[in-house]
Amino acid sequence: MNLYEYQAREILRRHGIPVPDGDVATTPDEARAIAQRLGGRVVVKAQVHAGGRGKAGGVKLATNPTEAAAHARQILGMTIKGLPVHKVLVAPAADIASESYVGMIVDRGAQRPVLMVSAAGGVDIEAVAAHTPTQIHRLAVDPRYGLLSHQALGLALTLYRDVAQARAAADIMQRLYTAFYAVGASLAEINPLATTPDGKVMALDAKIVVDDNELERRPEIAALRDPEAEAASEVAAREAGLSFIKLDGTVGCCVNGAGLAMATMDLVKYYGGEPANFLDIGGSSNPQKVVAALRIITADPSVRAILFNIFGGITRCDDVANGIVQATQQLPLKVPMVIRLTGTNEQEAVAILTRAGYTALTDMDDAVKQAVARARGKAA
Amino acid sequence: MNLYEYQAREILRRHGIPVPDGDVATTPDEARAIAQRLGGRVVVKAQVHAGGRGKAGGVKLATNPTEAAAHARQILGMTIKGLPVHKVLVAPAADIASESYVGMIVDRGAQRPVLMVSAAGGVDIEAVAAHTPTQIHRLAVDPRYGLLSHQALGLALTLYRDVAQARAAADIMQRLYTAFYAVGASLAEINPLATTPDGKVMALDAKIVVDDNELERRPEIAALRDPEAEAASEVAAREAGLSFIKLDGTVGCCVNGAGLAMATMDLVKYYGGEPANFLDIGGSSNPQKVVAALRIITADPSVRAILFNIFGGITRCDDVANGIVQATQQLPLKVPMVIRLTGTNEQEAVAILTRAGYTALTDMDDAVKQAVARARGKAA
Amino acid sequence: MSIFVDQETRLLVQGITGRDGSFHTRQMISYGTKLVAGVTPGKGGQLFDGVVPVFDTVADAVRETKPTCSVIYVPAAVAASAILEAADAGLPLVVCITEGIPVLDMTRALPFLHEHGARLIGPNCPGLISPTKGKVGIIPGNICKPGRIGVVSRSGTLTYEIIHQLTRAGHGQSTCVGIGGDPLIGTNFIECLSAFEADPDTDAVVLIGEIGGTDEQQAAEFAQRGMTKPVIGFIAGQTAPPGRRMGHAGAIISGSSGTAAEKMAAFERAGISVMKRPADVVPLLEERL
Amino acid sequence: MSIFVDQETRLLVQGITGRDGSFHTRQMISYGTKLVAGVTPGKGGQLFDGVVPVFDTVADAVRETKPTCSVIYVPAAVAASAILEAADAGLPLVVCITEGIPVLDMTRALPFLHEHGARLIGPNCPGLISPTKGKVGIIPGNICKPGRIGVVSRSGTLTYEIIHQLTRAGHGQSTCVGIGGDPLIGTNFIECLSAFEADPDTDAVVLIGEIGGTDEQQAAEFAQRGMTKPVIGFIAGQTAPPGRRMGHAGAIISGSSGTAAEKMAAFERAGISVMKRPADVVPLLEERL
Repeated sequence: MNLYEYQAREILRRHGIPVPDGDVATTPDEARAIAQRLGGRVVVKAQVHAGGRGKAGGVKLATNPTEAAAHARQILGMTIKGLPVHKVLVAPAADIASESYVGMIVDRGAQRPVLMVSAAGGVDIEAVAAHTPTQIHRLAVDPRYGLLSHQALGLALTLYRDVAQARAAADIMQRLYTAFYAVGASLAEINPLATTPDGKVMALDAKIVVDDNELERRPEIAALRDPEAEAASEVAAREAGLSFIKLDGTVGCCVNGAGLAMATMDLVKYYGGEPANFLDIGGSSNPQKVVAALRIITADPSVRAILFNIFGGITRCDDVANGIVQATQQLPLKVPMVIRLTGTNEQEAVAILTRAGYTALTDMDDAVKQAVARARGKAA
Repeated sequence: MNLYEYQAREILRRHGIPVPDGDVATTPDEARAIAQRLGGRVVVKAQVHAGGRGKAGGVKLATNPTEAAAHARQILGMTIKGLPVHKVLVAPAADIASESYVGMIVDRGAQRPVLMVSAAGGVDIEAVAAHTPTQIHRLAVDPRYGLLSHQALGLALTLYRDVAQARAAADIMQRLYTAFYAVGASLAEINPLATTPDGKVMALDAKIVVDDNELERRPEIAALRDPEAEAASEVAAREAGLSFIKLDGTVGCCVNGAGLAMATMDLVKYYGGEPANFLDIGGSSNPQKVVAALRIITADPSVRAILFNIFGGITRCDDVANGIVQATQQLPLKVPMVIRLTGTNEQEAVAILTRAGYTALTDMDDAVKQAVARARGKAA
Repeated sequence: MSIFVDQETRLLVQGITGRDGSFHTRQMISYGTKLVAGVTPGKGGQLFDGVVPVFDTVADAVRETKPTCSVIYVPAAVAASAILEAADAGLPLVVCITEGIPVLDMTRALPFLHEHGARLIGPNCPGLISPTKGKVGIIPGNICKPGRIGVVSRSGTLTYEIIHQLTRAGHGQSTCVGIGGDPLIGTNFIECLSAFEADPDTDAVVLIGEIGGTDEQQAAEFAQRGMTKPVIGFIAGQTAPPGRRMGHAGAIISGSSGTAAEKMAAFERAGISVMKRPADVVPLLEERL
Repeated sequence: MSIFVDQETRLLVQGITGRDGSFHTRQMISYGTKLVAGVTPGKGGQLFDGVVPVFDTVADAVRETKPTCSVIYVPAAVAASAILEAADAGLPLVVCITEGIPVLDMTRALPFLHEHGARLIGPNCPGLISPTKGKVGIIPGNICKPGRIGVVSRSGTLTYEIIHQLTRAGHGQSTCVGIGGDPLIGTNFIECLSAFEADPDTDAVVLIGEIGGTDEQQAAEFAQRGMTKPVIGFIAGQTAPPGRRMGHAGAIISGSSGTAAEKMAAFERAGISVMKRPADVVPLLEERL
């Protein structure tokens, strides 16, 4: 789950990392009031889960509260990379003497959290990584010991020659490490980590992505989720316990298992079609999940055919067949449906579907070919 | 540093360990008010750094606020094992279904924190350890991983057959482990860990000893120190940066280094005398420390002779000699003094002392023999 | 022979009385796996289905029944703890089926396993099966048949699909291992390839990967320099969009890295036969045998 | 020969520009120790006394000057961190003079040292000296002379007292090691006894213990079964009251355990000659040589 900048900086602040003052506004009037309180020049920043908001005009400098309100009005009406802006952060426009980058991720290869720092901050770190990788210093942290003081200071000394600034940055890195584990992050970035002309070190912008698997035990983090930032179909899928991603094609897919779901999409493409979605109903045989899945798929107007691909293992094919029958009673279908079922209780499933007037296939390739053809408007 | 029960239970409570309600009182009226607020029967407990306060009459049950005030009046006037009682804890008199013991120490052999639990709680755990050691289960915790859930549950299942109670106790153990590191403890005990008739598990009495070396970085714990609980001479010594322990003899000792200080006391005894104290002036040559040391030693009316034993290494003998001369100018001595100095700048030291009218010896045995004789009133 | 699990495996089930644990325990027993004990705290002393002794702790179960392998079916919130408990009790092989374990829990569990000399398979995996010898996990026994093909995979039902195709064409399996779909897992492709290479009863290996990470690329390098046996590979997620998690926590393309195209190219370079679709497995395998 | 430190030792000083660090660095240099580098963050690039290069980090110092041993003179609050830094940079021998390190810091530092294969001497110790070969720490060089007696001790000035008595009587030392007065230390009596036993240039060992813990009792057992060389022992604190910390954090009698009487009895049983007072060291040693 992505956090907004204003949420991420609040988490850093609670962990003792210096962050400039500022607050979030949902209306121009709120933005004006915040700018009034802060005094001086402020920056108005779109809160949106997309990079490049500066280039898109989502970050503006204001010299007074009225200008801040005007900028807020404009930005709150924007859509950046398809995402509407509902909130802006209003913060003092800091004078900056230098900008560095500090980030943490979990590295799959090292199987450890890795701290990355670069003196080339304030810019896209992936570009730095691609073009001048030697400008990034990396340290895999042993989680049994945590980020040790001397390790943090060693990295900080690659950013700052001044030892007081290096110690301040090292302290921020240790706090960032603590925050990373405390919120269950999979990514936490401070970019830029800035120094002010008087030598203070602070986090000017922050990004945190939380591991979805952490949310159940961290209700205070889960509560930060903004349903408006997601497609309605994905919110509905998550609430139904389904794994769903909207795509641009015409073949709606309903599969059990993530790997098989991806392979099904790939096979749709292989046979000349385009998948309309990724959808994994998981290992459960609960008919309600099938109902929810069908509701989400059929809500997409570009879907021209529906493809079920079920390999029964734990999931029993007869349960899925019952789910399909129930679901189609509740939601009469306007597009053709192709069903492939094999494995546990396959025969019972075929019987159930036949009774309800559906044909069931057992071969994956046959089913995908047929679904692609139906989506093009051809008969079975 | 020992914490009082009321301080220890507050630390446990802050770490989420269930502790009965209650508060501390310094007057009978305060005790009455607390009893009033709690309602029902209460227990009034002397807050004092001594075991066996129950046997000494320092723990009393009261059925109403008036009785609580009467008990408080009586206990606040008591002296238990030489320690005056200045505070009482007033807490609800809990009904108890079972009593266990849970404690943590740092084990020198294992070089790790060790958790000890016993179903034989509510009694002196050292007696259990001495007579029925198999009733105590011990686990050395790997501090790289902390106390793991299954380890805590495994220990808890030795205390409780009921799995809900065992889980509650395991949770308490994990919180106790966290508290142990958070306050810098060298010992933390819950005795008894009690179950109530309705099955709740809670810490009824607690003891925490904090490592003195932790106090500098934990001012909030250092602030819990009660100077009234210590001998005035020991408070003065600590404030002067000296390591001092009052004993019962007549030869006041002033030594540099803890090992040499112990060996000096031992040699006093070997030659038939009794040391009046342990005193280590440490590695510094600061004359003010010598002044403070002499002030503390001479304040003890049972001191009949003063013995300096200095082995110059980092400590320079001439600095100590200057300190002795300064100190005796400020504090004219009423008892004889024997000085032994050897090592770094020994000759300069002897010259300084000779000029001031003192004799300096270089052999430890000679000096101790002479000090013992002087303490008996014999001439040098 | 087979890898990791065989007829000598003495199995312990953690979470034996739970909904999933009890269902799959019955499946494993009926498949013929030697199931020696179960663990559910608070149910120590009971008999599961009147047959399998249940203990409060893994340590108790180990002391009484000497299992050689544990399989874990407990909720995600306590699964990392169950893994640690198994390793702490000295089990050399721990198979964790549970999905949804926080990655940071695994950063702490993996060094513990390593220090205790325990191999973890999973988490978020279907377990493994050595047909007719033993089944540890949830791979349906009825789609497998004994034989000389090794299967190793990051996914669940996709693996069943491919095993099913192999079995239908008469190619039995030595062992099928699901290594799990999470970013941090206990046993990777290379360790499985290496075990299959050393297994005299495996003739070829089918490797089923997916988008995300670089495990398949590293496996390809290993196959090229360390294996004499043919390897047939598949990568799921050729049509997956970047930056989106495709169900599995580990199946996510970051920037241009971890794509199916990149992985399939690495396979080609390493001499691994690349399936374009699951149905290619049998013809490609028959070419190489 | 000698143990742990000799003329090949290349020494690094952590905290070289501090009050204690600079004083003792000069002492060590003037004793003839090969001092190759110092570390003080922020002072990298300077020369200490115009001679010794100073670095910001131990890693930098190791890269440039290849030290084989580090000695630490930094405040207690950062001393555990300095120990970890030295071990992390690959130093095989770390000597920590600093007193007052919290015990819980050591519970975390000791496994780190162990994993990095580093030996720690101390903390809260005077360090060690191999007379005329090298001095690491604060033991005054002028009281020592080269010879064939090993000295190992938990204390500081008491050790000097006994070395002084040995030197005065003409008994030089192979190495004198102060292992430290804290409850958790990096190198214990047994490891030193074992090193002295293996050192062909040590004929006998003087062991100076004190109240608290069971290290001396274990050392006695080891001496009995593992040593051929004579051992002379002393225990400070015969008159110490129970329950009070006698200066050293480790010198505390808990209940009836850790008393001088108990330790002296263990020595007697193990055939260690027991001094009643420091002045006994020379006559007892001469009896055994």
